[in-house]
Amino acid sequence: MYIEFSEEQRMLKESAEKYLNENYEFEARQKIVKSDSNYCSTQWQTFADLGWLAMTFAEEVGGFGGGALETMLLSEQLGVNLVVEPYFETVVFGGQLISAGASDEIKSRYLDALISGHCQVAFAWSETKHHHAMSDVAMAASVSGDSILLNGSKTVVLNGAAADVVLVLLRTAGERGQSDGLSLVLVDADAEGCVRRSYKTYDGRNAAEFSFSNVNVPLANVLGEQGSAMELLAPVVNRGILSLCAEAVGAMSALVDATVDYTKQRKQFGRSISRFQVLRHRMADMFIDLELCRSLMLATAWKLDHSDADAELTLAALKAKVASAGKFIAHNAIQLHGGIGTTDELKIGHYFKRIAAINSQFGSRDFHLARFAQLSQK
Amino acid sequence: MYIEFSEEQRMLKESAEKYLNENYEFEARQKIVKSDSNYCSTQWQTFADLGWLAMTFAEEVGGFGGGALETMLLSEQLGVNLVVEPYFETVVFGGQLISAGASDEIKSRYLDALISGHCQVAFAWSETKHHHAMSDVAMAASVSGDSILLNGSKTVVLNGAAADVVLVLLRTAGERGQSDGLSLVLVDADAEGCVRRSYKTYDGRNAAEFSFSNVNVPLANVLGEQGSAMELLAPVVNRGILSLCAEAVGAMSALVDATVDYTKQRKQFGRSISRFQVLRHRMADMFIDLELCRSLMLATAWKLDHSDADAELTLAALKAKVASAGKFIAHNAIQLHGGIGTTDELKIGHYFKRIAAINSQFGSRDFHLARFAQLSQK
Amino acid sequence: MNDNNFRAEVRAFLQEELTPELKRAGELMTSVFADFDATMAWHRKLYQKGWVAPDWPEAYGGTGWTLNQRYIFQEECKLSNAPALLPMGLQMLGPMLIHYGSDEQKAHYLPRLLSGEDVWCQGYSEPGAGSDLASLSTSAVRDGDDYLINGSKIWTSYAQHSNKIFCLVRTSKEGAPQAGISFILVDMDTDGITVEPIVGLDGRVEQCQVFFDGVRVPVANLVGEENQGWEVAKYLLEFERGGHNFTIDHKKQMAKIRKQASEEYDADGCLWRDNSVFNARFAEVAVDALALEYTELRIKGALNAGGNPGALSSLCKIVGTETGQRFNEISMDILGPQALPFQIAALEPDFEGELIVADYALTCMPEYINNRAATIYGGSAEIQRDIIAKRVLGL
Amino acid sequence: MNDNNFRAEVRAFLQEELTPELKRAGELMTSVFADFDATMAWHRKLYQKGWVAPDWPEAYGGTGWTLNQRYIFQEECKLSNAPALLPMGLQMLGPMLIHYGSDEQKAHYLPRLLSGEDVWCQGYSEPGAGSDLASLSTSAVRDGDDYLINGSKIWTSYAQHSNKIFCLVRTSKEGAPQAGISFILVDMDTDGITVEPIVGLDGRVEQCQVFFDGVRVPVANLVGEENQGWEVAKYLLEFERGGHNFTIDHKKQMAKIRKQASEEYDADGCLWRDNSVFNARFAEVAVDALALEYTELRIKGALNAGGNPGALSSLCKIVGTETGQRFNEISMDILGPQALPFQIAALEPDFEGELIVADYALTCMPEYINNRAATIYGGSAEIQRDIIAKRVLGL
Repeated sequence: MYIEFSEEQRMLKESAEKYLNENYEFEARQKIVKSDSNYCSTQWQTFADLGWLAMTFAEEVGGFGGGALETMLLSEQLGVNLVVEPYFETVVFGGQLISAGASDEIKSRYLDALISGHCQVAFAWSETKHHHAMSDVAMAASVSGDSILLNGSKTVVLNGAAADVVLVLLRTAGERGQSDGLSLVLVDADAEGCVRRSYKTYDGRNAAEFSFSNVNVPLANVLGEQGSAMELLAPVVNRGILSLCAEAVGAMSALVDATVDYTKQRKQFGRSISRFQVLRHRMADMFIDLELCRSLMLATAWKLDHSDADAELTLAALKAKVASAGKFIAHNAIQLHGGIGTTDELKIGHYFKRIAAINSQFGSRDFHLARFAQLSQK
Repeated sequence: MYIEFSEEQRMLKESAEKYLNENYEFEARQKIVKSDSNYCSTQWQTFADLGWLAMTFAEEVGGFGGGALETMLLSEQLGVNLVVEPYFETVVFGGQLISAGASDEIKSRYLDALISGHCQVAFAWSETKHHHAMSDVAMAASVSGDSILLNGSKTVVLNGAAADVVLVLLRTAGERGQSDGLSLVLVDADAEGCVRRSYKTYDGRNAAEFSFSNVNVPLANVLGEQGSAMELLAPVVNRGILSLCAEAVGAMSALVDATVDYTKQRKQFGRSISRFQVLRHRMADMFIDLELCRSLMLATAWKLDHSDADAELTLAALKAKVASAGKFIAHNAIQLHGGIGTTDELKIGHYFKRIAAINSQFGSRDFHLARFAQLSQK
Repeated sequence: MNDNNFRAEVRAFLQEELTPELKRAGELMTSVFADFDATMAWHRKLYQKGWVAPDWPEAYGGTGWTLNQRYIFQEECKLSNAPALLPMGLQMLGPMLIHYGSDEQKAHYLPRLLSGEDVWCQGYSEPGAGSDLASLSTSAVRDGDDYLINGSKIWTSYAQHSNKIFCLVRTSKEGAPQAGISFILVDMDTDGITVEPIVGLDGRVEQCQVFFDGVRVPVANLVGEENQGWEVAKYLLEFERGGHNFTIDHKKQMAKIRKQASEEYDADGCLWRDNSVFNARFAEVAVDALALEYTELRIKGALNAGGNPGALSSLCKIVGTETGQRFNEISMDILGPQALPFQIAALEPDFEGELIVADYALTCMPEYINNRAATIYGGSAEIQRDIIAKRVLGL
Repeated sequence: MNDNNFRAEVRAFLQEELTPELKRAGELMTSVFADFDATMAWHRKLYQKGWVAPDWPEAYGGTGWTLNQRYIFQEECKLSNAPALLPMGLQMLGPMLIHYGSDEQKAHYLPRLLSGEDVWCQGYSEPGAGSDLASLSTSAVRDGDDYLINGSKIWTSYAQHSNKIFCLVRTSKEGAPQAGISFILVDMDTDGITVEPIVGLDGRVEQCQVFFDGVRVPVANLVGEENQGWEVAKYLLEFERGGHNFTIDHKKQMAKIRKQASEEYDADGCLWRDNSVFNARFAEVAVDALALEYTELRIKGALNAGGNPGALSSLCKIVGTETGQRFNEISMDILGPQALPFQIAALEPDFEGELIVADYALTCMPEYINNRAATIYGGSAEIQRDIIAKRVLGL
């Protein structure tokens, strides 16, 4: 198993790198973050025009048939450039769920819009005090005839403020803690009875609290099998975790580069601080952690694309390693920058916050270590 | 709560330091280790003459009434000088068990001899594959009339080769895993049916495997209440753990000192290796870990002597911290010495082995972290 | 008075004077600073009680308490969530003026500092000279009875709220870099001073950059002799280093984590407090916090016996700050995505709106963010390790 | 031949030729060296098969295998517990002679090395000059057609079993320290050589100190030019660094830990494998091992494509050795006091007595002990980090 990129993949990587380096500078990014809008629609439209939004969808639905490797390549570059546009929420997660689970009619209504840059999606599952396991969802909905009635609320719905449609994870059977009985329902964000409270997040993105009061949607809006949402979710979550980790790897590599540069320029006690052996070794350790993450990332992407038996094991290792390496690298990037690294002005701290946000999603380090241990014993 | 030493305690510390520094040099220690004997009986006799063996026994049984603080002071110095004589096994552990649990007759038979340096004790509890919990003892003995019949075997009995008497932990009721039903039986090492296989341990001390085949001992040899050995053991184990940790602290402090000295003398790339910032910070971290252990050690000794409610919590913290700090310091002492640190010739590696041996006894770091967590939640 | 009675007296005072608004300001602290207005309100209450400067000699307005009483007072204030007083005047400038100031300076500045009339900030660091203080370049050039000051200072906490600043300035370029430094007191409303806020990563302003453009300051404002400022600064830095008691902060952090762990559910749908791996992780850090607590006690014992903490205060700074950061990480793990909402308005003590997430989650991310600076300011973790290597180990 | 067929062929050979005694010698390895007699017996078997030097060019006795085949061969040998061959001749001297040796040297030494007739040890380090190789002082002074060598070499593994030694010696004190070094081949039975064993912490002898007292060596034994030894040494050090595949070692360690964890009971009386905290600790290390496995794969990919591992081999050395050490610690935790019995005789492959503890516990402590040296030899972990900082990060 050698990981090699195809010509197309190499081109995708290069074009993403080129476009973002030239058109997504940090100052521009901060303007978006500090504006009232949830993301930059001009950028988003360009992402659509460049084919990025279509890249990982099947050709039947208007995509280019890319897989985990393409997701990884794009996500990594989005991480390098600290892109706040909701590629992860709308394309990697929401889009793939719709693509995998929706009826043809719904696909054509939403997926076409999504791929052309005109539809934003959010995935709403987390509930107060229950932020770590999808099986820990309690919100229930009642099915009658060919419609389904939603009542309840969801918290910290990422991309929730921007979303046109929300994919709500809820119970049509079973009890909190059970994996069975969960259903995924597509709800228009402006449906009657659906109220949202929008806000920004610390990593410069958008989110919302949602409450549903007698929201009535057609039963056809259930994605996948009713009561079997976890089956639909599993592969999407896997690729989603890969995407987040690749984004983190991109952020980490930018942090290592920036720290190396800064310590060469910054002088203290009469010499570049890069001359201090403790800092040199710290950066060597940052580099080591980065490369170990990169190796796991490449292997995971390859294994997911090849449906390798070890794909989930490797993914768990990746998410666990990114959690510790991401913190190590981000903390030390700030430490080596000193005071200036703790300001809003430098991008260092914004990478740190994005890495923290990634770590907070889809399972902590210990969760993935436990998962890794469990899969290793098989 | 300030920890202050009494005049007597200060004198004990100074005399131990003076005697051992002058009479227990590393070369002499290695001669003992490489000889056929299990320990040096001349040294042991001097320890007795200096009153060290009597120090922590009650005055009624011929001791000086010392407590946890005295145990700590002596143990720490034994650690500094890498003393292999079985002070821990015979005095801190065996002697205290006899003192706390034996009949007057047995006390006068064994304790007098012990305090005067003429009786060695071992505690036999560990069984094959079950090396971590005393409640995990399966060996059972049958009581009939006023005698008790032992069958079974015990493994890695420390000081077992030298022992005149063995305190055997066994079941008179209940099943493996239960704390209740355990009894502690004093057995003469040369009792009929008691067979031992002696050997040395990696840390230069002695041990033995014991097998018991229809060994018959009087019921009066049961220490404490029959079936309630754990009650008798608990306070002795606590002080025993303190003693081992103090020995480790002594070893760690010797390692820090030796490493600081060595790196100042050792030249590489044209300068003392102590000029390399990475090594300077490493030694600073070794010092920090040492001092944190010392703080916990002092607090634990004080709390045990004052029956403080937090004594066990602090003890768990101490053992857990000594486990990680001991490894950190010993590993880095070797690393900073380089090749020479891995030889039998330098004492560095022998401290390392003693610390490893201490870590292997009475619960791993994780065991004590769990215990600490449990006690903190109360 | 024995310690228990003293503690009771402190508690009674806190019970009486620490209003819910002030407590809220303390609860909402996400760094070493509390809301400015609440801080000064509490400052004035303590001043009225005569308790605003327990560490000062009694003759200058101190309380005459024993070391233990001062510790108890500090502990009770923190544990009842009193907002922290500003250290720049009370902890840094005050002791320094008492030691080096002229009688006129003492008579003029100390009462105004105690009453809260003057609010001081510290002008030490400069852009490009962080831990390497001696390389500072802000210049003070003699012009008649004045100095003309040009340059800039950075990381001046709460400069936006201060009416005074004490500065290290370069009065000579001769000799070693340390040799030409002087210590001077400056009015913030002097012409030529501008204050530019620095937005932190949490989106709020605690730090500033202060610019000096031909600022005219009377020579009388010099503390100590010209070119002797380095000695003054060193004295002050020692106060800064030794002054902090980390154990109380750690106890507050642990209490918060325990609360979170007893209300939030992990990925197995169990309370975090019943998760054995979580408990092991938390215990790892808590063990270090306990070890530091007894180390601080050893230092207190040494101080009580008239000794000096020496370089053990570097140890405390390292372990204290790094342990605090590890507690932040544990909270982040418990809270998961709940830590993400950015609700800056809710961090003001007078906020009356609805919280997005649980109250104990509100401060989690900004605390995590702001606490990264703890291993940078006041002598970075690297500088502290250098100090231990050099001064304790003699390397 | 495709890789699967190749693997089958290797397995069949191992099945046939790797006797229980040889396997036992492999199982009992507690460092990178196996029992000497078993090692040489296995060496001769591989030599007869033509497989003793897969990494050499075919013209000199190599196998002509692809990189992948060489990896498969290495993996199968290790996983079936074949004793490791001695690297000093096959991995270090051989490639160096092929590159720098004269035709006469190649013709004379290479066949004897392949057959096992010559056993080589490496004379590089000196007392007082460990990682700082360039400061070596063992001197070779020209005397007619000979050099007279005086000085001593340390950490010469298995010198007690070797009949030859290759040395770096100082032939000039002019210029930079590197400039006056030469590379020379020496017969161990030359007059004036004495070998003193160094007892390791595990109580056994792997290392020696070799003393040279007026040792007379023909000038013809020089490899390369006089004073050009540094270049030769550097070439060799790169082979030493890049040559190791850590993943297979880690897999063996993990298999051992899994076995221990499925047979031994923890402090709660449960099998260790059911202890969630243990599983988390083990997984932490195993995750790094897996990350290294894919890093080694990346390097292999680069080599296959004609590239160079570059400083990634420093990364592998650091992570490979440190991860191995962490696995040792995990075994120690599982085994507890069971790791303590010192039964040195049982570590000999021909031991027939009774073991004190379980077979999987026998090697635990000596492995833990000996593996401390892994971050010291072959360029210490500190040197490797220096290399990454300088060569990869350009610091």
